[in-house]
Amino acid sequence: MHQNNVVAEVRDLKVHYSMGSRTIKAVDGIDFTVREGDRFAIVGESGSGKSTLGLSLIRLCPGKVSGQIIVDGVDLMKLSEEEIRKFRGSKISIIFQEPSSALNPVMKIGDQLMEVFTVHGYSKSEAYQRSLQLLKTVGIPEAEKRMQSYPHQLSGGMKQRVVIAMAIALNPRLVIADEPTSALDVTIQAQILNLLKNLADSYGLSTVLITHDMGVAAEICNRIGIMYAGKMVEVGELESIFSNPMHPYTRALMACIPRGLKEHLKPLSGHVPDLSNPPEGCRFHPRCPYAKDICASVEPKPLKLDDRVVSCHRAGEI
Amino acid sequence: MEPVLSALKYFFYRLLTLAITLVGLVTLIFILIRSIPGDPARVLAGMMASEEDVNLIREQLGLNQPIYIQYFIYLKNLFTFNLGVSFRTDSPVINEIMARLPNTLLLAVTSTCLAVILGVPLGVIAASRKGGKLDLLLSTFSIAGISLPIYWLGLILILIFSVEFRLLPAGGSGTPLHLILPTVTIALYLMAFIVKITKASVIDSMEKNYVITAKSKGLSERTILYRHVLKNALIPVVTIVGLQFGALLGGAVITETIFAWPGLGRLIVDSINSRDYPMVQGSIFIFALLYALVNLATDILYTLIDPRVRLK
Amino acid sequence: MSEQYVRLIKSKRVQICLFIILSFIFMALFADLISPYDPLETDLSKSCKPPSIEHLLGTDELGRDILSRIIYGSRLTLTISFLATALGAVTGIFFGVVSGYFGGAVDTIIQRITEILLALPGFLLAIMFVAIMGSSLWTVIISVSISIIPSFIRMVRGLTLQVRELEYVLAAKQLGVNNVKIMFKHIIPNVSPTIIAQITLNLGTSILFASGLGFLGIGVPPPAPEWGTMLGTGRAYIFYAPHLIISPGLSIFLLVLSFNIIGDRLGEIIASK
Amino acid sequence: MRKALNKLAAVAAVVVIVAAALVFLLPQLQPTPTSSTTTSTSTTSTSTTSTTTSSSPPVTQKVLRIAIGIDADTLDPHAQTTTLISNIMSFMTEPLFYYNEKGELIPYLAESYTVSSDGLKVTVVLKKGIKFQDGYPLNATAVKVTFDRLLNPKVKVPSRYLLDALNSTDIIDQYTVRFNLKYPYAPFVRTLTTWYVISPLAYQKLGEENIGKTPINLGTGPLKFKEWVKGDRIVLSRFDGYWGGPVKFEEVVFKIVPEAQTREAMLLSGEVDIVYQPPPADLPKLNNTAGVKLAINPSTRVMTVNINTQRGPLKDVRVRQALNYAIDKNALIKNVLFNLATIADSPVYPAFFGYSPQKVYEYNPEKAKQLLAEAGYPNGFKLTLMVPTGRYLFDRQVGEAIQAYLSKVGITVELYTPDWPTFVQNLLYSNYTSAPWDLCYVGYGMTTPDADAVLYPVFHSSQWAPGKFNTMFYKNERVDKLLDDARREVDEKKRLQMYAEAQSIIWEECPWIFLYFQNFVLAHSDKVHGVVVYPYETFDLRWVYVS
Repeated sequence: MHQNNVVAEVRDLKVHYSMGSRTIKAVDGIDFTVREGDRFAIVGESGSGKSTLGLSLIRLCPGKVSGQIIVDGVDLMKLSEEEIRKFRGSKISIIFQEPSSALNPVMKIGDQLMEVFTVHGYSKSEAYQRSLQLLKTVGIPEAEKRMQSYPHQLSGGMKQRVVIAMAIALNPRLVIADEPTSALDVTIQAQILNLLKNLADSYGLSTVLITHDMGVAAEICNRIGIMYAGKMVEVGELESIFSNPMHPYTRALMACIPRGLKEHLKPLSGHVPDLSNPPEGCRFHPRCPYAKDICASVEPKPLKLDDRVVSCHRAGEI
Repeated sequence: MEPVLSALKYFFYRLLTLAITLVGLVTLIFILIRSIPGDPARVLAGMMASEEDVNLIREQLGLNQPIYIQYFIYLKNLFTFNLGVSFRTDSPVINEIMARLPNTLLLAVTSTCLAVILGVPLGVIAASRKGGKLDLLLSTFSIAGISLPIYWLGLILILIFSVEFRLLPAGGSGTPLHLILPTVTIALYLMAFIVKITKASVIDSMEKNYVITAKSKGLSERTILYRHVLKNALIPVVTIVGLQFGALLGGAVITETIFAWPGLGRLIVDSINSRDYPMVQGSIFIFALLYALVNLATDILYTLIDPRVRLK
Repeated sequence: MSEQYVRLIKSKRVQICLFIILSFIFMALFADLISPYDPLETDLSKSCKPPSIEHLLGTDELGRDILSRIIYGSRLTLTISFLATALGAVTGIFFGVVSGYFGGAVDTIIQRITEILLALPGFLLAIMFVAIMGSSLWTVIISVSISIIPSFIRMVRGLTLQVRELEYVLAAKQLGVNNVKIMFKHIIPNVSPTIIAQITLNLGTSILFASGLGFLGIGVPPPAPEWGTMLGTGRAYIFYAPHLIISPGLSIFLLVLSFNIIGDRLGEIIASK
Repeated sequence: MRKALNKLAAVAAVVVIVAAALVFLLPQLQPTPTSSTTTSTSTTSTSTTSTTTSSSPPVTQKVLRIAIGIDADTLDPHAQTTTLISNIMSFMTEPLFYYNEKGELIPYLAESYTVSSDGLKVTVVLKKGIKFQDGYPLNATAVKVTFDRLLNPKVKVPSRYLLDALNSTDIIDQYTVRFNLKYPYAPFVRTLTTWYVISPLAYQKLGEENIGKTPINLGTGPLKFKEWVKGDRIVLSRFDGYWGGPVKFEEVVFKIVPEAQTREAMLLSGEVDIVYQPPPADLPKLNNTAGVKLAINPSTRVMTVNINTQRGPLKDVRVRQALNYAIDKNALIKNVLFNLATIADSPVYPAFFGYSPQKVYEYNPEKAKQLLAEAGYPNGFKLTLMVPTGRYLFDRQVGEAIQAYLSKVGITVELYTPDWPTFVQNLLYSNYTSAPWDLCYVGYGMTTPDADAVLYPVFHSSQWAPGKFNTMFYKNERVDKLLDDARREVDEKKRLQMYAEAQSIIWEECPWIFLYFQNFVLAHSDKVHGVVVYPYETFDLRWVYVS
């Protein structure tokens, strides 16, 4: 638990975009902070708006974005298109889920990697050296040969390593990883997660890991935020949330993690709400076993409880 | 060694299918042309010629032999690339074709280049300014271009540039000036087509994930467009231009008729009208060969642009 | 399916084009009522007269009223393009599905035949075909449909290859559903939106091709008022009476443009689904 | 980073330049011996000893450029089938006699001729001192070699039927030759206007395979063969030793431009000096265009509608006469043919020997209906009219006009428009039952200036199709006898009476709808002087010069 300075702070972030006549409130007021060296997991079911959140941090998602995203003391929302471009890649970077479609199929791996350096002012030769070195760091064999090969000549895992290399190339202050391993088969997943962990440690990168898999979060993150229907229901230290989940939704999610073989899983009834008209009051109340009438009418305020922030009327009681 | 071997195997396979198609085509033409009424010997001898003269000519042309013998002789010659002698002019078919072929190729190449040089950039602009005024203008131009009948366009151009302003010759060949109107007529249709496909394919490529990755690396919109998107977007354009180039050779018949351009298309039409069997068969054979070569070239070009594609 | 067509009708451009097409169809249906003169009635003293009040579009080389010929011409052009496209589409779809679904020898044979048809320029085949059969309405229709068949075969074969691998087709096979039923009940309905877009585009190209034959003088036999033939004959008078080539060309252009815009828009909607 | 786009544009531009260069160079480099070997280097520098007559303006242009519509199939003087190319051949090789505008027979290479009393021997005396282009003197041997080649079955001579009567040729002395005929054939001497005399020396050097491709120094004409580029041009150069005195220009280039509009545009832009058959529709405009002169003459091509006289209602003379009354020939000529025709008052061309004018069937639809009623067809019947497309002047439009006129008298006509080879096949190779037509619009272009050349092959009952030219299947004993006798009759006055009677019977029985003689047009810039046009679709360049 190191208390050094804050790398990134998100205040009341809202992302709404319109689909036909309806407006989707994918992210509806979110606050969290990422400290130096933190590995902050954002966990939620699919459709909870977590990918939109990831993209909005680097201001790449379509739709109306409001609120504040402060990285290294600079609010990204106030930057012009020209300025934000300088930030992207150097101060903040992102790793996507689909390695196969994230790379340009008709361009050599080397060129795509060197591009990160050359765009930010490095000379060609220096970019080549650094890219070569990067491929080695992310564990890709025969780096020189790989520089000249094309994406389709690499395996899924190998490609994800290239994407990671690109993301950490300029030692950014914040790395966002949006479901980095879910597209890979299981054996490769572990390797990639390990790689992410080691890189984060050795380069002191603070990362935001977006995933739907509690296990992945537990594996490499120290802090965690649970997202539900566009809102952050519980944020805090991973160990304490895992040991004592306060928000009913977090508890339900915890129940879904297979601990041993004996226990059978308690499936969560109902399905994720429609983000274009979320339920009144607390958005989880229709599926919440502890719901009271207040939950159905009044939206719970985020409540600071020892090292945690919970948005639930009955936090602490249950 | 492995890629060379597979390339050779590929070429052999392509040549084999080409041979079968060509033989099929030549047989079809052989039957078609002979089932057209009208006797070549009589056409050659002229309406006022006597019956004996017509029979004499028929013998000289070898038309009195039974059909299947004529067919085998023709196939035998075809393998030695001997296309026989034209009924009408007594000179070898291959010379007549070689005298006309460059004109058709010249027209096809210049109009295709003009269409590509103008079409691709316009397509890219239309895509990058999607929804804007310029995009609307370019899209309507491209839809109108495709719907414009080539022969009407040709006439209108003649009406304006040869009749009213007498700037350009109405037809014929010889000086580069003669090339302008026919090339513009063909290029306009082709360019409209290219603008449409380029725009669609650029838009399609813009939505791909690698564009977002590029953005996340801090590249500007324009750099992404020219460095990443364009190369991907050109792949479908190459195939379509290749196909269109083949169709262009076919379309030459009309443009060459309007502009009196002494190309292969017109030669075939004249030969059909004068029942010059060897000439019709020979020129269509060369046409088909050219068409196959263009398709092969497009496939090879395809593999150059898109590394994922191997000659399989 | 219907939702796509609703979106199609909504776009303003499509509405204008539909209006143009419907007005041409109206002209074709009620030609006898609305056309000011009999299209075949000649009056040599009034040949090649420019547009005037009695003859809005002027008279042709034999003194016939061009407006009436355009109106009656729409009947010919529409019949030819609809019948030819239908004929071409049906044959093309049939061979496309068969060659895509069965594959193997059947597929290779059909592919070779398509290649032959593609290698031979459409117009040349038509010229020979008309020379054999003599020029008549049906020869034009058949020549035009032959020029459409290869593109249909190619397209439908491609689609069938994709659809054939989908689970529901494999499932139907396992259930012992016979091939014919699979092809016509499962595969074709699934690929039909793309086919319909292609058909609309082909209505346009078949008009261009049919009037192209007319232009070359091997279209519908005279004195039938077919737009392409009018354009072809008008060519000889281009220096002397340019108005002869304006109206037929414009009608062809408008009709083809309308079909293309609708086909294009439908294609966009299908692609964006 | 516009590199990708610039690279693309650069590559495309290079391709264009290479393609264009390659193509322009290719024909020149093309080593095609047959099609474009130039015989002598072009003489641009030599001084021109122009013999300008004092009154006419000085010659300012060395090369005469003429735009023509069709290319030659062959340049063999004896194998010609089109009047135009045969006309071009007449500048290189010349006949023994020719006929002037009034149809009189004028000695050309020959001095004089005598016909034996039994009509079987025609003796021709040649002019002296005439030299062929290769220096060989014009003598009896040259004439014998020429006519022996014409009779040689191995040589392709399409109009050999005109020499049906010739048996052999004898050399009497160096300048006299005698033609032995199988039977007395009065028009024989007139057929001598169509055969070009060739130099035995040049003929031997060229041999059969080259005579049609490069007829070098083959004739005695004012112009020598220089170059022939297939589909593009035929170039002839001046023969200084011409016996009629050298022409006033050094070279003439016949540019092959199939499209009439293009030929006209070339004339207006000054690209050519003379244009053969400009677009008919533009003649009114061309007539009053500054700097353009038109030479319009009737040609020997008689345009008619053949009637199948053995079929159904057409067997009846009254019906055939009704057809003649039903067509308004004046309106047809004025509005459809732009005055490019002269009404025919006989199947025989006015300038030909034996012509006898008849009373033209005036436009009288009422009389036509009355005749049809008399013949028992008050409400008409159905006919098929076969018309070629693109062969004769506005042929399709004339077909549609005839269809309209006949429908006005109750006869519904279906138009059948096959392309030329099918048309010829249907015309010449069907008998009167199998013919797919009842009426057929066709033109006969006769080259021999004698009534026999028109009347015998077309109206004699022995000449019924298939294979021969009586495609109306017309039969009249009196006409047959008249034509047979006239062929053998040596006394010209008697021949004239016979032909006159034959023409009046034919005119009465209407195996044709008699229409008109098509005009032949030559347009040239007013800078061109001395153009002579003959009423046989031919023109003469001997006195032409450009100032």
